[in-house]
Amino acid sequence: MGLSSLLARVATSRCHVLLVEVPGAASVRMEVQRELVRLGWVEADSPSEADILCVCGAPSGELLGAVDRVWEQLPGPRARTTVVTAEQVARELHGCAERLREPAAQTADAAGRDQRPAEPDDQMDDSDDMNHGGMDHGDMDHGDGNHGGMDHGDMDHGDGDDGMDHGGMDMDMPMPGGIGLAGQEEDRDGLDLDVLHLPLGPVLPSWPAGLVLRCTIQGDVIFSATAELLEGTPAPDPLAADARAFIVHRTDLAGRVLRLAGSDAAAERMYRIRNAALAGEPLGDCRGPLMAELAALKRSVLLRRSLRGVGTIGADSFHAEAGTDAWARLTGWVEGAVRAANGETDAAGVPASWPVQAALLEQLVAGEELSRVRLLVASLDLAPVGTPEVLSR
Amino acid sequence: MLTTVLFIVLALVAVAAGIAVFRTDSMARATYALAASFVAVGAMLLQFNLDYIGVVTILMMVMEMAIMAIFMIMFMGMNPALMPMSMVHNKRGSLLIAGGVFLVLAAGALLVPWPARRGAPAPDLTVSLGEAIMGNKMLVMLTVSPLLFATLVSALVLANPRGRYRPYPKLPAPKQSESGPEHHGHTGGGH
Amino acid sequence: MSAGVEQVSPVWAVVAAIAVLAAAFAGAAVDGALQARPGARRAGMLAPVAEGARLLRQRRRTLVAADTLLWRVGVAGLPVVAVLMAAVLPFGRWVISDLPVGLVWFNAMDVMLWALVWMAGWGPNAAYPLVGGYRFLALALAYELPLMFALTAPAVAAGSLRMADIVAGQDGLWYVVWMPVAFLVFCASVLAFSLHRPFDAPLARDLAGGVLAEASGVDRLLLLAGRHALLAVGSGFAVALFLGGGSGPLLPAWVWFLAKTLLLQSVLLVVRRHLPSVRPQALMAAAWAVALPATLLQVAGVAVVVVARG
Amino acid sequence: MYLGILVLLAAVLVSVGALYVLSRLTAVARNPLVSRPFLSGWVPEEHALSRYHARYYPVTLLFLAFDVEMLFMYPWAAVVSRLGPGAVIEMFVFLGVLMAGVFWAWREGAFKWA
Repeated sequence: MGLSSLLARVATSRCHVLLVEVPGAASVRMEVQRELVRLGWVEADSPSEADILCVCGAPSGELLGAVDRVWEQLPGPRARTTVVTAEQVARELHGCAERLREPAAQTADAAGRDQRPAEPDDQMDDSDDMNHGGMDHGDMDHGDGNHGGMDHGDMDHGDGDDGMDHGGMDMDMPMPGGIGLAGQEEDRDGLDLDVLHLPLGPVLPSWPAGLVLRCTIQGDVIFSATAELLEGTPAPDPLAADARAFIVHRTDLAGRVLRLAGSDAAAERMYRIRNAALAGEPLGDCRGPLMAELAALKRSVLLRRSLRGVGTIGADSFHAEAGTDAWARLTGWVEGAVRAANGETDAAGVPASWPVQAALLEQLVAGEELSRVRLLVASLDLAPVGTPEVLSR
Repeated sequence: MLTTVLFIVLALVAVAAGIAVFRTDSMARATYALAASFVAVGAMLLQFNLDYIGVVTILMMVMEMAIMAIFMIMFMGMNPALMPMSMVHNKRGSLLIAGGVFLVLAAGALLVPWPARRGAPAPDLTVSLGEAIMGNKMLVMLTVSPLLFATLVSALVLANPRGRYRPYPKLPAPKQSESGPEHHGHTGGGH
Repeated sequence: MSAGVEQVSPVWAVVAAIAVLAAAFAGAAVDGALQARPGARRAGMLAPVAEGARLLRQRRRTLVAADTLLWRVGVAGLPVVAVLMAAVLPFGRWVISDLPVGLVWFNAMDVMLWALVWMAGWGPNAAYPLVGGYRFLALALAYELPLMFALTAPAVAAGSLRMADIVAGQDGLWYVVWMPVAFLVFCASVLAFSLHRPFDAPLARDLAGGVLAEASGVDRLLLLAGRHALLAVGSGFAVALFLGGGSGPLLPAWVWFLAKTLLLQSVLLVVRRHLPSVRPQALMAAAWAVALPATLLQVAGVAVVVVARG
Repeated sequence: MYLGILVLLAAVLVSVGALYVLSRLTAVARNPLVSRPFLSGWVPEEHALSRYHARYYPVTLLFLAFDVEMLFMYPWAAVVSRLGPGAVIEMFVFLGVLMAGVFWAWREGAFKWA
């Protein structure tokens, strides 16, 4: 088995880690990200990509349920860890890599998994009118090696003359996987097209911790959404008290927007500044790089074009303190961080209550295309909380 | 020998993919089965040394099918992948027409006394095609130009009737309550 | 006219396939080095090895009621198309298949990606890949016409659609010198059809990886390898069409060709790291109202020069 | 001439197949995992394969109209140096007419959809 352990060793030299952040555990998440950079590992975009599921903070309730379901989607070899304090990070990640390297355990894990996903549980809202009446669960064969695709050859509907008339068909058709078909809704140009329900969050890369945006989409446009915070509302915390926490928080936000906008190089540099501040380097040393980043941002025409006009809000909104659109907020954050590094303190605004923020969010995303929605959500500082752990470091 | 085998294989692929268009239950598969059929035909054209026509057939057909898939999936009155469906309308009539056309063409192919080849094909058929388009077949170009322009304008007028002065709303206007909750359904309608 | 480039025995096709793979690997290595944190560049070069091992070890996934056939065709199709594209690419003095319509062949293969990427998005029966697949079609609608006209510029100058003639036509003066617009549009299109930034919206992070979102194991490996292979072959075509192919002093033609290709490929990889993603909608008007007329003017200019020269 | 392409096709298909075989040997499990789609940790309410609204469909129509032109463009490119100014003028009048249509479409807002 020398070959397979060699393969395992090479494979785990660059693990892909899917991060889940529990509200209030931002500092743990940042510590994990810092460790990933140090190890040369990669943050995964989706469970299919990931080897390791790293939960930052201890989830409970619905969030735990979501994490468990995502865990089932990791293809394997897989390892899962929950990190609660920053001190555990290096050891836990190392332990995960160790577990990934054990061929026997991983093979056993793979063999022990269900051949098909469990039937939809109570997660599915049975009162939903999209639901099919007579869903006949579980008599479709999703056996392994389904190469040729599904064979519908035997479903011969002899009355080909009116092939479109399937009245009542949906009532007795077994739906694959017990999942219904999309229902329809009218769009602006008078077309009746299908509507999908797409929940965004809580397990989603570069997404605010604990936020769930339950969207209905047609194509890639969000028609309506309801916002919800799992694990309760984070208590707003005056953050201007500590310049370091302020800089860490702001550069973290800026890095998230840059990453979603696809500016990888800029995002990495921004995170590097954040990590330096997190590691306790003198704040004066952050000033130079921050100024350089700000200048680079302002030079980037493409970035400005892609962020201008995204998530535009009125000047009276709480979030407008940083700026009235995503571009203004991004540069505003970095400018604020520069000022903090200079030793100037911004007067902290009073954050809006969660219901107000939720209503704003729901109103902003309606009618927007998915990529703009991701950017605009990232450009709002939904929980302007200085992470207390950082303050004490 | 090899060319004959290849020709037969391609012909079979073309026909089989054509049949698959009507046998499958998925709009996506039907569309790309048609594309596969066209690719096989394009490859057969290559066998006749019609390099340009063959390659351009593949190019255009794959592109058109990719676009057609958008419309097929959008405008069919039901789920495009997961419901049994039939691609056949007016079965008897279409069978009759298809059979008739096939017989006429096959009879033509077999019964017409094809003339023997006179002269040799030009060394570069693409060049002669270009010369024909620019030279004695110029009328084609001249008619195609306004035709395409008219297509472009009329297609857009039909697809985007609001024009520049009334931009689309981001969302449909809120529905009146009379229609009631949308039932999940297949309202029918052609594809 | 096609002095300098000769068609080699079909047996060499096997070598060509390996060469495309190697070039893709080189691109991935450069990419890994660029991504690595400062001070770990050398380790970054090994990223494709680690990634290959990781994905070979990873289990494949399929989804409930997925269209497995279309999904697998789309996934495996990317590297296949990249290699088929290379069939008409003159590698220094050699070409596998010297088609008289080599340029159109290249175009046809790149159009195949419309279908394949969309299928790879449609197949999994999941929202993110689906949106990703449709995004690619939107991007394709934007980049394809400028690409086609950028392709015709060298063809007009060489008076032929044969790749060998186009390379031979640059004897003395590379086309990039008097067709800069066509060259830039072509390079942008290479980034676009190989799904690289700024045209990576179909695979973007905001869709959890888009078309890649549900692929794991060897399927993911093929998609990623296909992507790098397309970039490598696309760079090769840019070299053959605009940068004089294998021409250069002293060294053999294939060395020059390889060096230019790897250099251009690396430049494109650097460029892509420093640009943000472009949303298809933001690209559409720019492509049709700016890039398309600019490319047309370029072709017109080339045609006038060619006619004036007689 | 096409033999090279056929060999190339065979070579790459064999390589892809070999990669699949290799992965069966090296992966932790041979059969694929049957999973639900990734929806941030929630269970899908409906299948994603649906009548997808591609809002950019007006552009596809423009594209199709313009793209037919490429049929003429490639042969034209091969012969224009021999045919002289007439061919250039003719083609660019043709293209100019189409471009006028494109600019009109642009003003009509056809390139914006969301």
